Order: sequence, then C-alpha cells, then structure tokens
Amino acid sequence: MNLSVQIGKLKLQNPVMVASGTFGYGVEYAQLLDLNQLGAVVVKGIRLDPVRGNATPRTVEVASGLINAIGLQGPGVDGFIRKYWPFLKTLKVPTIINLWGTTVEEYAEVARRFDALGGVGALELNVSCPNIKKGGAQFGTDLKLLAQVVADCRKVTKLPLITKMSPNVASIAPFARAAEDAGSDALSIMNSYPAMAIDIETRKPKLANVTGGLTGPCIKPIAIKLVWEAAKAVKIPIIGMGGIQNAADAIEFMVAGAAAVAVGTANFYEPQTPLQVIAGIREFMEKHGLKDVDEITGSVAVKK
Amino acid sequence: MNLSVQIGKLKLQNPVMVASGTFGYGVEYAQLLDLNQLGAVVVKGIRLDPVRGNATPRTVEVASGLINAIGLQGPGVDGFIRKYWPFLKTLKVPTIINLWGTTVEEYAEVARRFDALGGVGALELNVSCPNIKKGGAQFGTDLKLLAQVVADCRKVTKLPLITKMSPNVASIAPFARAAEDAGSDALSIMNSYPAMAIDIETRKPKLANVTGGLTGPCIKPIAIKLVWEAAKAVKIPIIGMGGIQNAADAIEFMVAGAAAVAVGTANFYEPQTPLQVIAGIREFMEKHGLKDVDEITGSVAVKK
Amino acid sequence: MLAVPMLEQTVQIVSNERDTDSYFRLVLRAPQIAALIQPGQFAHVRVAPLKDALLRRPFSIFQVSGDTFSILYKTVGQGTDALARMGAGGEVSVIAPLGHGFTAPQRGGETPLLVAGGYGMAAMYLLAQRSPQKGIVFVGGRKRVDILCEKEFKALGWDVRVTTEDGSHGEKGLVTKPLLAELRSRRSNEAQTEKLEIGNRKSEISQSLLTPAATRQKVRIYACGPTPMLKAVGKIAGDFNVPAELSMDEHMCCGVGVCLTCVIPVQTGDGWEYQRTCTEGPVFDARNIVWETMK
Amino acid sequence: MLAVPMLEQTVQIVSNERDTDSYFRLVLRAPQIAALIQPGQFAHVRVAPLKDALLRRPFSIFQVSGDTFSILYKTVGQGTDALARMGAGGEVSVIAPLGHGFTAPQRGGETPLLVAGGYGMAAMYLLAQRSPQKGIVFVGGRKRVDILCEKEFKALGWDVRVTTEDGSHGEKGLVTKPLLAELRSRRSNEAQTEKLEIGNRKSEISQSLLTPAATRQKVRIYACGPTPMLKAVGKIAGDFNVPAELSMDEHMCCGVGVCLTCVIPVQTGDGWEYQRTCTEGPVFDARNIVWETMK
Ligand SMILES: Cc1cc2nc3c(=O)[nH]c(=O)nc-3n(C[C@H](O)[C@H](O)[C@H](O)COP(=O)(O)OP(=O)(O)OC[C@H]3O[C@@H](n4cnc5c(N)ncnc54)[C@H](O)[C@@H]3O)c2cc1C
Ligand SMILES: Cc1cc2nc3c(=O)[nH]c(=O)nc-3n(C[C@H](O)[C@H](O)[C@H](O)COP(=O)(O)OP(=O)(O)OC[C@H]3O[C@@H](n4cnc5c(N)ncnc54)[C@H](O)[C@@H]3O)c2cc1C
Ligand SMILES: Cc1cc2nc3c(=O)[nH]c(=O)nc-3n(C[C@H](O)[C@H](O)[C@H](O)COP(=O)(O)O)c2cc1C
Ligand SMILES: Cc1cc2nc3c(=O)[nH]c(=O)nc-3n(C[C@H](O)[C@H](O)[C@H](O)COP(=O)(O)O)c2cc1C
Ligand code: FES
Ligand code: FES
Repeated sequence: MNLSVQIGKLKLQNPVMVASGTFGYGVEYAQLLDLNQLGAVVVKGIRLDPVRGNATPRTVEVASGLINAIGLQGPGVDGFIRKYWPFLKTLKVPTIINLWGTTVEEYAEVARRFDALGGVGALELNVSCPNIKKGGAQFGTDLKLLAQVVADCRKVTKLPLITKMSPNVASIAPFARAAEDAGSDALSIMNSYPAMAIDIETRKPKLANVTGGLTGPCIKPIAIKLVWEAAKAVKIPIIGMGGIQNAADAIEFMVAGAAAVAVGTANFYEPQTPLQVIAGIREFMEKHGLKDVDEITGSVAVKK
Repeated sequence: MNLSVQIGKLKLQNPVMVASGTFGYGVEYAQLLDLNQLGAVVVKGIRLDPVRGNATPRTVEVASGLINAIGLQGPGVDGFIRKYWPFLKTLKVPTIINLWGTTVEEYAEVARRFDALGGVGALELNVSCPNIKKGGAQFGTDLKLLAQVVADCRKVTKLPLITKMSPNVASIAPFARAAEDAGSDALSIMNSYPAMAIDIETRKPKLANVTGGLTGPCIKPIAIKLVWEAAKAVKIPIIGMGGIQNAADAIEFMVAGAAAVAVGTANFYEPQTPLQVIAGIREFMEKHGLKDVDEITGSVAVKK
Repeated sequence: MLAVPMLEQTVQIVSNERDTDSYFRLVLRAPQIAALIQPGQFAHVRVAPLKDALLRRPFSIFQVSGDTFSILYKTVGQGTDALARMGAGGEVSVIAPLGHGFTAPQRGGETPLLVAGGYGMAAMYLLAQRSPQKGIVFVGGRKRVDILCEKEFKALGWDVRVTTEDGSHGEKGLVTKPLLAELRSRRSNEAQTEKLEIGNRKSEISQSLLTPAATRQKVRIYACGPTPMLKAVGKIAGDFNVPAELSMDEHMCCGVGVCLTCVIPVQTGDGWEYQRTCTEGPVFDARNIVWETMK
Repeated sequence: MLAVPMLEQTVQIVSNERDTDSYFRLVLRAPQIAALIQPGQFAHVRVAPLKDALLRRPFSIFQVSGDTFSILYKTVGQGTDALARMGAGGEVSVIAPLGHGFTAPQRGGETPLLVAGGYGMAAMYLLAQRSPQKGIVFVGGRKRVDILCEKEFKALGWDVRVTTEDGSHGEKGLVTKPLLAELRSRRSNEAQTEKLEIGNRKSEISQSLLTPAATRQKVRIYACGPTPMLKAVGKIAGDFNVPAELSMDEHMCCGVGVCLTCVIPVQTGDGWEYQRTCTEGPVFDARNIVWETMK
C-alpha cells in the first residue's frame, strides 16, 4: 500500500501535513505525538524580521469554528533559524516553511534565505493571510501581484514552491492558473475566510483586529468546492485544508481533487488528529482495496 | 419602545423577517406560528414561468449548517398568484416577493407583474442564487449586470426594491454601491455561499446539482463581516441574514449595521425562531434602555 | 392548504428501549398530538444532544396509546445514535403529525396487503390496528433482527409472512417473493372462479368479478421500506393492476413543505412535477410516481 | 523548549459536585498526570457534550490527591455548563499539566502572601499545601458564595483574610484592602525595627533590613484572579517593592503554545514582546507585565 505523495520534487511519506499557524514550529507538539509519522511539518508564517502580531483578543470561538487574527506573530528568519531550526532539522520528515512579506522583494528575499539554509523541504508562499494590513491576502487576491510573487520566488530557489490560496476571490480558477503559470509546484487551498464577530453587550468586535479569518469544520464545504474547482483548472498537486477533523474529511478533500491534506484548527482541540487521519486513510484504502493513495485523488464521480 | 423599521417606503412593525426559500409561501407555517407577528413574510424565489427545480438530493446537512441546491422550484408568477396570493393578501404584515429571471428583461417583467398585482410590500431581487445555471448569482457577481437588473426593475415599479447580494465576490462594497446607485432601496446580505460535499464511499457529490449554497450558523461570521462592510459603503438600509438562530445573533447583525434581519435555515429546525428573535430584541432593548430599535443599528464600537 | 393539523411541542420521553439489535422504541407523552394522528403520518423530531447537526429527523408514527405515541427507529447515524442515548424523563421537540398518510381500509372493501422492509413496519402498525378488515403483512429484512413487530401484527390477528435475505427467519428471499406468490394465487383463483361462472348462469356478484376493475378492488397494497423495495412493489402492483400506496422515504429538511428538499417526480396531466414527500406524501399512489426520473 | 512534561489523556470523572452556588469540583483519575503537577499549572479540558463549540477549556489544577487531580470551576458559559452536567464515570480528555507555575516558597524564605479572587483560589491551594512556610491568604469575592476553600486553607494552618464587595462575609471591600493594610503594617514594623536598630548598634541581620531589597525578600505575593485585580496587586507590589507572581487569565485556544492566542505584553531588554500565557505563563513576574499595552 503506497501512501507517499509527491509535491513537486518533494516526496512525502504520506499525504497528511499540518496547516501553517496551527502547529507552531513542531516542537510544541513533540511530546504529544510522534512528528516523524507526519507527511510534513508546516511552520507558522515567517517574514524577514520579527513580528509582534496583533493586539488581543486574537481568536474567538464560533459555531463549528474559530476566527483568528493573530497577525503573523513570529521571530523573523534569523530568530526562527536560531530558535527552531536546530530542532526541526533533526526530524525525519520534511519541514515546509510558510513565508510572507510586505513586498514582492521581501517574499523573494525570505525564499532566498531559506533556500540558502539547506535542508528545507518546501516553501509555502502565504499570499492569503487576511489579518495583516500589508502583505498576505493583498497578494493572493490580485492576479498580477500573485503571479509576480510566485515568479520572483521561483527565480531564487529550486525548492518546491507551494502557493497558499485565498478563498476570498470571486472565482479561484484564474488564481490557481496564475500561480501554476508563474512556476508554483503546488497549491494549498484554503486559507481562512474573512469574518467577524461582535459582542452585543459591549458592542465591541470580539477581535482586537476587528475582523479575522474563519477556520474549522464550518468552512469545509467551501474549501471542498474550491479544491474541486482548482483541481479542474490546474495540473499541479493541491494540498486541501479547511476543517479537517478526521480521515473522512481528509478523504473528502482528496476525492475532490487534493493530492495531500493539512490538518489545522483541529490540532488545537485534538492534537492526535493528524495521526488519526493517517490511520483512517490506511483503513479506507484497505476497505476499498486501493494500492496507491493517489487513486483517491480526484476520484469524485461528476459527469463532465 | 419602537421596534418598527423602514425599508424604503415600506414600514415594518419590527425588524424580523424570514428569509426567502426558508418559509415557503407563509401558509405552510401558519399553523405553527402567528404570521402577523412577523416584520414581513418573504416568499420563495419566483420567476415568470413555473420551475421544476433540480434533481434530488437537494440538501445536505453539514457542520452547523446546510448546503442546498433546490434550483428555485416554483409555480411561476401566475401559479403563485392563483395558489398563494389569496392567503398572503389576508395577512396584516407585508409580503415581500423574492423574484428572479434568466435575463434582465425577465427580472423587469416579473417586477412589473407584481407591481401590477397591488398589495405587495416590496420586491427582493434575487441576483445571488448559486444553484441555477442561468440567472441568479450570474447577475449578482457582475457589476454591470447587477446595475442593469436593478435599474430596469426600478423603471417599472415604485415598490421598494431590495437587492439580495451574493457573498461570492472579492469585495462587497462596490456591489453594494452599484445596487444603491441603480436605485435599490435596501440590500439583503447575504445569500448562501457556494459549497460542496462528497460522499466518500460512493465518491458522488452529496447534491445532485454537485454544488450548492451553504447556510446556517456556520456562515454567520462571514455574513456579519459583509454586513459591516456594506454598511460602511452605502446609506440604504441593510437586511442582515446568515445563520440567525436567536435574538443575540440578530442583534449582532444589527450592531454590525443591519436595519432589519431575516431568519432562514433556523426555521427548518425551529420554526418559532422568528418570534423568539422578536421577543429577545425587545428584552435587549429593555435591558439596555433603548427606545428605538434603530439605536442598535450600526452601533458597533470600531475606531475609525 | 391547511389540510393537516400539526403541532410543535416539547414532549417527555416515557421510555426509550431497545427492541432488537439496532432498533429502539421511543414512547412520548403528547396527548394533543396523539389525538390527531392518522396511519402513515410522521413526526419530525429534534434530537437536542446532537452536536453540530441542526436538522430534525423524520420518523413514522408507530403506535398511539392513550396520551402517548411512539416511534420505532433504527440507529443508522448521528441523530438516531444520539436519540438512542436519551432516557425516560428526557425531552424532545416534535412537530407532528405530519404528511398525508394511507387511505383507511373500509369494512367490506379491499383486503389490505401490507408490505414492509425494515423499519417500514413502523409505518404500518396503526393502519393494521385501525383497519376494520384483517389482511396480510409481508415483512422482509436482511436478517432475523430486521424483522420487527411480528408479534404485534399477529396479535392483531393478521396473517404475517416473513422473509429474510439470509434465510435466518421465515422464507429466504425478498419480501416481494411471497407478495408475488399471493397475487398470482389470487389471480388464478379469480380466473378459476371466472371460468366456472362463465360456464354457468351468472349472478350479479360474479358479473362484477369478470371485469378487471373487480380484480383491482379485491386487494390494496400498502408499502413502506427502502426505495428499491417500493419501486419493485410499485411495479408488481402495476403488473397486477392492483392499487398500491407507497410511503416514500426521502431525505427531509423542514418536514412541513417549505424547503422543497424532499420532492419526488409525480405524474400530472401532461407531464410530471416534483411533489413534496413531507406534504403531498409521504404516501403516494404508486401509479403516479415517475420512477425513471428518480435515481 | 520541552520544559514542561505534559500528557494528553482521556480520563475518568471520579466526582463532579457542586461546591457553592455556581462553583463545582471535578475530580479526575489521572495517575500519570497527577504525578507531574506543579503548583500554578493548568489542565486543558475537552468537554465532549459541547455542541458546536470545539475548543478545550483551561482550568487551574486545584488539588492533587493520590492518583487523582481536581479542578474547581465556576459555571459561566456553555463549556462550564456542559461540564457541570457530566457525572461520575463520565470521561473527559485533558492535556495536562500545562504552563509554568509559581516559584515554590522555600523554607526560611519569603513569607508567601496569596491573593485570590473568585476561582483564583483554585490556583493557590497546591502552592499553600506544598509550601514549607505558612503564610496569609487574602481572598476576595463579590459575595459570600464567591469565597471558596476558606476551610481548606485554614485546615492547612494558613491565616485566611476574607473580603466581599457586598460585605456579606469577612471585611467589606476589595481583596487589595487587607493586602495593602498588611504590607503597610509590615513596612511600618520594619521602619520601626530600622529606627530602633539605627538607634542601637547594628547587627548583621538588622543591616540587611535596612536595604529595600531586604523589605522585598520578606514577603512574596502570589496572585490569581480577574485581570483588574491582578493589575492592582501588581501595582501594589511595585509600590512596596515586593516580588509578585501573577497567574494570568487569558483566553486560550491550543493551550500548548502553537496558536499565539493567549499572549500578553512582557517587558524584554529594550522593549516588549508578546509572550504566551499558556507556555511562558500562566504565572508571570508582575514587574515584567506591560499593563499599559493590555486592555
Ligand atoms: C417519512 C419518513 C419516515 C421515516 N420513518 C422512520 C422510522 O419509522 N424509523 C426509522 O428508523 N427511520 C425512519 N425514517 C428514516 C430516518 O429519518 C433516518 O434514519 C434518520 O433521519 C437518520 O438520521 P441520523 O442522524 O441517524 O443519520 P445520518 O445519516 O447521520 O443523517 C444525516 C442526514 O440525513 C438524513 N437521513 C439519513 N437517512 C435518512 C433516511 N433514510 N430518510 C430520511 N432522511 C435520512 C437525516 O435526517 C439527516 O438530515 C423515516 C424517514 C422518512 C422520510
Ligand atoms: C490559565 C487559566 C486558568 C483558569 N482556571 C480556572 C479555574 O480554576 N476555575 C474556573 O472556573 N475557571 C478558570 N479559568 C477560566 C475558564 O477557562 C473559563 O471560565 C472557561 O473557559 C469558560 O468556558 P465556557 O465555555 O463556560 O464559557 P464561554 O464564555 O461560553 O466560552 C467561550 C470561549 O471563551 C473562553 N473563555 C471564556 N471565559 C474565559 C476566561 N475567563 N479565561 C479563559 N478563557 C475564557 C472559553 O475557553 C471559550 O473558548 C482559567 C482560565 C485560564 C486561562
Ligand atoms: C490561529 C491560526 C493561525 C494561522 N496562521 C497561518 C499562517 O501563519 N500562515 C498561513 O498560511 N496560514 C495560517 N493559518 C491558516 C491555516 O493554515 C489553514 O489554512 C486554515 O486554518 C484552514 O484550515 P483549518 O480549517 O483546518 O484550520 C492559520 C490558521 C489559524 C486558525
Ligand atoms: C433551502 C433554501 C432555499 C433558499 N431559497 C432562496 C430563494 O429562493 N431566494 C433567495 O433569495 N434566497 C434563498 N435562500 C437563501 C436564504 O434566503 C438566505 O439568504 C440564506 O439561507 C442565509 O440565511 P440563513 O443562514 O439564516 O439560512 C435559500 C436558502 C435555503 C437554505
Ligand atoms: S422537507 Fe422541506 S419541503 Fe419537504
Ligand atoms: S493558547 Fe495557543 S499559544 Fe497559548
């Protein structure tokens, strides 16, 4: 039974990753689960310099989900390399660096730095964070900027490039194609959806940042549709995410067209989820007599 | 204590309506609740001719929500007038007609017919149904078509025109302004969000129509944000909807900027919801010493 | 249009006990609702402990006794599982009775032939109990544990014919097998009678037996179960020109006719239209269902 | 970085009983976790019956006894309400122990002054129990029912000073009132001692008493409660130049340091940075918290 999948030139032992920003830098969960069982560890978004992030409150629980506006707090490239890389490089599974910038140049510079570091599995370009004023979704919702970010990063590295897509577009297909055409090796779909919650007693937004990004099971039906549409538009592999809580959810993403998946918000309440998903995919393959996990990918029965 | 609100020249005794497509033609719920307590009854989308609708399955339950692809089944203008209008016109509260067409001309013609009928409270232009191939969201996601539909309907009727907005746009503000500029008296925000679910055992989409529209509590944080953004962009009143289950939800929409609200999916599982919402708004006003319900509207405390 | 009187009430669980295997019987105290119930109607039940699932679940009304009514349900998913964990004294919200049920059998009218698969039996009990005429119940299931209420129907004095797919109880095969046999034997008996009577002088009664209409009037099929079973029963009824009322099991959302989820294609004058299982149904005349258009 | 050993386990509820009013005590059998717990740490609890709310809820670890540990919680919302409805024999998933707790009081070291508001008392019990030195517990609440564990702390031989805002129990006022009084009286005693000793020949011990550092070393404040209380305690500690450890109550999501929800502004060399209450905290040195930047 083959569970391994290919993301550009990166081979993963299984298709189950963790979603950026929901797994810290791996080390935090190392006591609770064996990281070497994962397909890959994807770290929290990193830009060149340290980032303080938004004021609090930064998250609020909503029906079957969560809204967050962390604001990409992080140690910057150097801080990351000093504090977290020594641990991550000891892992047997690849580390994928989620990176961002406030300018196209910064994206490329961060990409260059991680290319130079050596040992990184892939780069995920976060052009879709809804919680920062400059950078993030600004790049992922503009076809030209998106293409430029991807192309400029492409120039500075041979590492597999994954573009993390914003769901906040009228149609995802042209954006998916723009990323593919600019040299992206894969797409991550989706980032959080812009959202808001208000405390009716105080009349204040429940997040200091006013708005945030919606994640968790509540967005799964939206994410499945986006994966399905993007899969029809591009040839590169898609990493599906958005509300995955169990193997059935992950398989649904794969049937819709994802070659791999990432577990996000579920880590917060059930850290074993990624391992449960891997076990469940195995069971599903046994039950259905599948030899290769890629037989699931895109197997949705829709009349063309 | 004044609960009445104004939608164009239409005065509602309170701000709580029911959402189109979730309340049939009113008569179906007449035994379970006193329709005359509502702000208004909004009927299922009607076009000129009878519509058979999509094949089944037409709805699927998802986490804190529902995906539907009914396909606007309906009796057409004449069928509606024959079967349902005799009952509706006996109500003391206004009936709002949700209408659609496959061409701009059809929208205008249906509007003209209902204008001619006499006794209708307002017209809601459904330019946002995601479940039909021609018509619906096609008009609500194209600035020019949207403006044209609204303007052409405006020409044929003095009835209040409410434009039912699609959430499936990169930014709602320009669409809200386009509807306002073309003569819309109010906006309904939001219609369902495009979504999909797949049965992993059969690999078939769970809806015969493949995709559908997501509604229910899961979309509330998205809807709140859209109402907040649209309220900043336009001066006309907004009818907020998306996942309202109780008075707190309704008030949250109003605080975000809605002048009125509509209860949708919740009717399916708790038909008393609209009445509970009205009672709860009253209680909230008492508790907070509010004299007029419009003191709630747009009261969100966000630093500009 | 306000045809069916219905109520929404939060009612108390009198008992909720396992029947066989994965089947449970839930008894609810609901005097006002109980008084309104007609055979073949259903209740739309909100299972409060459900986590992120919002919708009500529809269940046929099984029995009515004094101020209570009951449902007989199989645990198949999250709603029925959660329901099975509820206990006496707990509360559920129900909207009931809903839908158009079966035509009541008339004294001296057609002999009722009931056909049920699995929990389809639940929809049949009231019909049998309130029927002035006793008839035959054909009950089928995959295995022994899927055969419900055999005793209850026997206690009513009905002829119960059991089939199981694995042969673990009653005849081996599908429920349509003994139904077909019964219809065949009735036809040949009638043909026999006809021949005899044609040979002799004809009485007025025998006269009526000669027409196909007469054959049709002798039995009426009532069926509830999985859609493939209903389709097979519908076809058999057509072949034998026997009237059949089928209680359809379609996914529902509102249960009261507003959402248009539960539709099936039904023949109208010049074509077909989608009609609502929760409102025009759940019981439909088999002849009007456009099977080709259903999946 | 792997500083705190933690476990994720599904554990059994030994008991879950009402304490006073809206406070409950939940005892969990969790031998491996119990063995690891340090005063001031917390458990992150998944309340399974919650409907559409997904996140775990953080609670200070109250007591440890044999193979069990317990939490003392107030019902304030859907999670704690659902928890209160669970019974002995039920199961919850916990991740524990989490966070960096209090500095353990040392024999002959500073006298521990505990300051607690409402369920803040829960975070204090283990500290008091394991302290080699007895100290004073200042406990405040809105009304009588908010005063928790008074007996338990008295049983440990601690001096318990109660305040309620409505005066229904103990002194009327905020918990900071007797704290201030205590610190003032200690200062004037010291000043007294100082004066006396300055007037006489100075011993080595009295020498150290002359320095502000000495004043600081004599007591150490440990506080847990609502943020405004902690802020007030922090200010008082600053004014009196007394070390204070504050257990902060911030909304949490992951509880283990990955999501960056629970941050507070903490002074660093040249400025401040957001640190995680769940990981660097919940206990912070009062001097390092940048209150101006918090809301
Ligand atoms: C008119 C009618 C009468 C019924 N009578 C009975 C009865 O007497 N006893 C009994 O055990 N069952 C009966 N059913 C089926 C019963 O409604 C389903 O088994 C039940 O809804 C399953 O819910 P679940 O949450 O356990 O399953 P899930 O699969 O978790 O449900 C998911 C969704 O699908 C719907 N659903 C799943 N299966 C069915 C089904 N077969 N029919 C309709 N909706 C379904 C649920 O209502 C829910 O919305 C009846 C259905 C209808 C339409
Ligand atoms: C380190 C720490 C220790 C705590 N110890 C205790 C204790 O010993 N006893 C006790 O009764 N409470 C304690 N709390 C507070 C407790 O976590 C909340 O009361 C609880 O999460 C409320 O959950 P709910 O679902 O009932 O409330 P809801 O208001 O429905 O919760 C909604 C969301 O807000 C969060 N939330 C609400 N109030 C708080 C709060 N005060 N602090 C953190 N998150 C909150 C919830 O976790 C949830 O995510 C502690 C909090 C922290 C951070
Ligand atoms: C608290 C939080 C922080 C996140 N941070 C990042 C981030 O730094 N970079 C990024 O690309 N996505 C980030 N995301 C988005 C997730 O990676 C993922 O795309 C999204 O949460 C959807 O998956 P889920 O529903 O399973 O959580 C974050 C999400 C959450 C909830
Ligand atoms: C089954 C169903 C049918 C609907 N039909 C219509 C319709 O005919 N016209 C329309 O404008 N909106 C229609 N809607 C959208 C609702 O009016 C409403 O905008 C949406 O459901 C969001 O509100 P909710 O989350 O409270 O349901 C329909 C929604 C559902 C669930
Ligand atoms: S279930 Fe809504 S119309 Fe039948
Ligand atoms: S709660 Fe997630 S970092 Fe503290």
